[in-house]
Amino acid sequence: MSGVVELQSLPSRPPHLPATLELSGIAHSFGGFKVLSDVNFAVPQGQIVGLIGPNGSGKSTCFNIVSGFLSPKAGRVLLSGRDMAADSIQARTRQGLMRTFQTPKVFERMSVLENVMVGLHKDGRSGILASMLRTPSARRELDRLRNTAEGACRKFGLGKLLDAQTGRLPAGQRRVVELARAYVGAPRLLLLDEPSSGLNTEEIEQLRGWIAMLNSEGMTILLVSHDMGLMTIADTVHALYFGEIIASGPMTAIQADPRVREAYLGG
Amino acid sequence: MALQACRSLIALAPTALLSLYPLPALAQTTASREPIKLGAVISATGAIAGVGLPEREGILLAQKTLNARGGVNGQPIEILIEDDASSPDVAVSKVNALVHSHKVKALIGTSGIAQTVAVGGITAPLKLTQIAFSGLGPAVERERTCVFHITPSQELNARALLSYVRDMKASKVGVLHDSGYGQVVWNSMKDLAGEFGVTWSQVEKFEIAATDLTTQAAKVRASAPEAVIVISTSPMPFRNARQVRLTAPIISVHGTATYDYVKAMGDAADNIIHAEFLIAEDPLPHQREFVDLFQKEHGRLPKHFEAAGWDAVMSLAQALKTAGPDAANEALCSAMRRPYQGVMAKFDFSAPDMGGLTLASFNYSKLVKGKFTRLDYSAAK
Amino acid sequence: MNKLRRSLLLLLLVLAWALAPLLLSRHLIDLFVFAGLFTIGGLGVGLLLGQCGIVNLAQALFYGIGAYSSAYVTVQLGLPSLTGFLAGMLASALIAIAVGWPVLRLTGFFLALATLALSLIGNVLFFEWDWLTGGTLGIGGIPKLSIFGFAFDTPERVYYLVWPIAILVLLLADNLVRGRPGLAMRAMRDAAPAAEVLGVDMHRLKTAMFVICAMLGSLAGSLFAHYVSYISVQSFTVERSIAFLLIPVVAGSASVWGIIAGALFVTFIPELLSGFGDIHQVLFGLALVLVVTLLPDGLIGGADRLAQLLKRRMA
Amino acid sequence: MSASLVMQAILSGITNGFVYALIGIGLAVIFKGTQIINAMQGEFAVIGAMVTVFALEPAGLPYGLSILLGVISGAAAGVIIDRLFVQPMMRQRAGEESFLLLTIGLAVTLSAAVLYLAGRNSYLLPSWGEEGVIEILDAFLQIQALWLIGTAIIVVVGLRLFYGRTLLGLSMMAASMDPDGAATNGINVRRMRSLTFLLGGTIGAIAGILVAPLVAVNYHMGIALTLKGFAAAILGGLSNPLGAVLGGVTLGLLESLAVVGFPSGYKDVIALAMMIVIMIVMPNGLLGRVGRIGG
Repeated sequence: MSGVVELQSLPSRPPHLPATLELSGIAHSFGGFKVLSDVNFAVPQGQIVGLIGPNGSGKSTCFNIVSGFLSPKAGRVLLSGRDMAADSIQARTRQGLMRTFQTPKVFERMSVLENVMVGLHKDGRSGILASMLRTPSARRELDRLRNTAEGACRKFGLGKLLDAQTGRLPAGQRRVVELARAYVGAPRLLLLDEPSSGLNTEEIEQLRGWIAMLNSEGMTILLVSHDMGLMTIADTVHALYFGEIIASGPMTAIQADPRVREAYLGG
Repeated sequence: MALQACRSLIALAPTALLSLYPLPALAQTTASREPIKLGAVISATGAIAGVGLPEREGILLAQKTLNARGGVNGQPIEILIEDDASSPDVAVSKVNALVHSHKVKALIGTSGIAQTVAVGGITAPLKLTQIAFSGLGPAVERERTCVFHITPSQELNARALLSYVRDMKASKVGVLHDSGYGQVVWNSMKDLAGEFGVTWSQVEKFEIAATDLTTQAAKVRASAPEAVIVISTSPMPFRNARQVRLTAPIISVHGTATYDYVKAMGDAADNIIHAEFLIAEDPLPHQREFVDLFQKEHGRLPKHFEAAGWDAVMSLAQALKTAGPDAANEALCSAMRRPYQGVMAKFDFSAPDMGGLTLASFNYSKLVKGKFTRLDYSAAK
Repeated sequence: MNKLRRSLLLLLLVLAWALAPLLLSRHLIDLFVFAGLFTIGGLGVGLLLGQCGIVNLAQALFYGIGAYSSAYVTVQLGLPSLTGFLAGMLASALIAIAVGWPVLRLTGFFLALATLALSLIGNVLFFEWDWLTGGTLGIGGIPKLSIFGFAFDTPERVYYLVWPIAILVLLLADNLVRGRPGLAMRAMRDAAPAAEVLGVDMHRLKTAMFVICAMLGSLAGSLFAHYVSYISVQSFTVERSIAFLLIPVVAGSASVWGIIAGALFVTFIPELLSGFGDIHQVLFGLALVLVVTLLPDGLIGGADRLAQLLKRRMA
Repeated sequence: MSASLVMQAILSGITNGFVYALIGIGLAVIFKGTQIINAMQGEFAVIGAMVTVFALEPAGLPYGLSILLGVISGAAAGVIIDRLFVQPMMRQRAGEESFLLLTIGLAVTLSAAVLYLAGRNSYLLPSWGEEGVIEILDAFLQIQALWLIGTAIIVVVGLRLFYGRTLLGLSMMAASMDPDGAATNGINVRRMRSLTFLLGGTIGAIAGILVAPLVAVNYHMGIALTLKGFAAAILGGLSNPLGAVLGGVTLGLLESLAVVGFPSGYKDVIALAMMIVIMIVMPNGLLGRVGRIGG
């Protein structure tokens, strides 16, 4: 894992504290069908927390509620102690929240470098007029964004693909692009949605390393996956089954839990 | 950037090359002598193609007939006909090409008021003779003394209708008009009520493309008019008026007096009265030759738009005979300025409205089973 | 070496452009002027389509607002022509904000049809408000554009005015597309949820671009009014909106400089096809359908592919 | 304002409403089956009506056969367009806007083709039953309008049964909603799409043939029909053919009642502005909820 060393040598990043996340009493339903009922859990500062469960158990809904794509029918989501109910998706981003998607949502008709540059959008200022006129400050800012993004790309082993069109990359590499794009914005809480789906074992191994790195760089991480192997990276794991948390604890304990075994095997 | 610009150029190269070829000449020449080139711009497609297409037929028949009879002092004429797709900007572009690239001696057209006003901006400064199919339009046209008009001005149209209404002793008049041509005529008509001793019982406007106006027609009917004036470029108001049993006589302007409109009106066409020009079923003596020629050529009867195309060419030919084929623009233009007995009517191109039509120029017809029958009525006292 | 060749090519292009009016017939210059106008108006539609993924079928509305503003201000009020340009662009921008803010909440087909409806509404209002627009009769006698006493009264002069303006707005647009907002736009076009997560304020950005598009349309409309010196409703129909949309479609919507190719296509091709007589509209329609089906990246994309193919052949 | 005037407005509103509805139903069917908004739905109507007109008059066929030919030509046009243009673009995974541009391009082309072949005249077809009008409260309804309304209702009921009760209908829905899933279940997705276009073309042609005795058809009426039909479908909720009827009648009534009270030049402005507002405020249309549950 040569990436570790490089990652730590990334040029001057503003120091920041990892965030905490707390879900209390979250409930949601679609057209009368209950998807989540009274879900409570917390992601402590600087930790990696996993969320597992079979298909349809409510993982994605939970994720969409935290990231602001859905608003819950009941309950509160607190980011570092602050209620986010009224915040838009972008407002959550400004507060340091970032997510990835189950099927990576890369900007297909843009280059890899440009994809990662968009990750820095929120740190930029230059508006439409300044960009049209290419004012010195807009130019400087763009150069800065490009350099930072290029650095991030190299950390994730994308150095040779900077100008490649992202839509033409294989699934595994798209996921890396998405990860680099999330990383470059230096979030305080990172939500990873099924990051290992579509990856081969070698790529999953690499992914594990990166998740560990991101965590060590000061990101609190909430990880959703049904990949038990990947989940061993989490400090704590919550098992979701039909909208309820049926078990919590370290992955080894969860795997041994009879209710979880039943949920997965006895289905 | 440079690269992209180059790429654009590569993509365009075929277009650019092709565009350097001159426009194809649309008319064939029959005589051996160098023909006199004339230009024509009509609306063969688009909203007013119903007017432009018959005009084109009249122009072509006139060209053929004229050249067969020896042309202008033995010299044939060649008319380059272009379509402006009923759009003023296309008309401007086509006229620019005809005038500046093809050096035409005179211009025939355009079909619509807007197009005529637009291209007048090109022909007027050059004093190029233009014979427009539209009537005299906005104030600016009064100064364009080389733009002659084959059809009546909107005010004259309005007077022709109101004369009939007055003489049939109707005083309460309902109006149905569209927002395009109808609005233009209505603007000239609305202030004439007092002069003709009528009152407007209900005036209803509708969009040009409207497909149903039964409610508007019902509104007019509810005002109990003694006569209804319909001004439109669509057959729908006539049909809808009949559908809601609007029984008052319907009087309409010459624009809808064509067989195509009558066909589209279906059985609603019966009894509609038009203040128009050429009743080919029963032509006036000076119209007979044209009607016979047209019928021989196309196997059907012409209306006044075909006649207008013919008259435009023939009046121009007469002026060319007088002024000579190489006359300067101004000379040809002044040769035009005199009375001319056309098929459609008797014109006086020296009149202040550059057309010289009067109330006496109108013939009144009533539709009976899809045929126009002459009414024994004249608006001129 | 390559750079030298490129600069040389560019120089040649500029030279060809500068000399063209001396060699071409008046009619062709006239068409080139229209192509320039369509480049300016089409660029707005192209930025929305290519960078933001928005189908805008309302450009004729803003083209009309610009034209009528210029006509009204110069003919009725007798004010200098620059006032007309500014009034048109200001009115267009305000209307674009007022209409765009709610309408741009829609996406895809629905947004496209909403803009089509706007174009139709605009056309009806142009008809109805004949005190302002002259209705079917239109407004004539619009003075030729004159700047510091220099009158742009021949097609050649307007040619030398319109194209520099077109190149200028293309340059500005090119800068914009390469800048930070450009990245955000394309991100929003490719994967809206991801762009939102990354902090792109999509609704604001879309509205801003809609305003820019409207102002470009208005600018083109004002230039048009002064050039033809006569305008009427027939020039601002839905067909004109469709023609504006076709410019980036034909060119390959994501290409900024390709707009020139698109504008030349919609100006010259119908002119060439009209030689085929009444069937020319069918041919034009078919040409468009074929471009959409066979060349998803437009003429520019097609030319690129051809160039690559040739390169491979040669190698 | 008299009672008979209001009655007339209501009768015309309903008649027009069902015209919009029939176009809207076709749009909804194609949207349901392919997720494409077909900007040339009105063109199907023009094709159907024009073929019937020409089969009837120059060709001299009996009316019934002419109608059949008209309907078949609409259906054929649907399939041809699917095979020739839609399928290749589906294979390229073209986006929404590409399909919109395609159908707009096709609308332009077909309208020009009709102009070239049939000329610029407007054509009327004879009424289906006896000519004439029914008088209600001194207001009038054409008998042909009853045929139109009746047929629209039959089409809606038929579609509901087709999508809800038949295997083919269910397969068509499945192919559209989840193409990959449907394909794994042995449904020929491409065939279903062709069938959807066939159905859309058929309904469009029927609409045109029914309208032609009321409104003279011409080459350029397609786009206007499409737009009103779209407004109807949007109003009712695109996912439900019944919605198009409700939307169409609402739109028709609103337009004609607006004429009673307002200057009638603003009729289209009112209708179109309402369409935009409904799209923004009620994205699922008046029947949105029902549509979602009822499928």
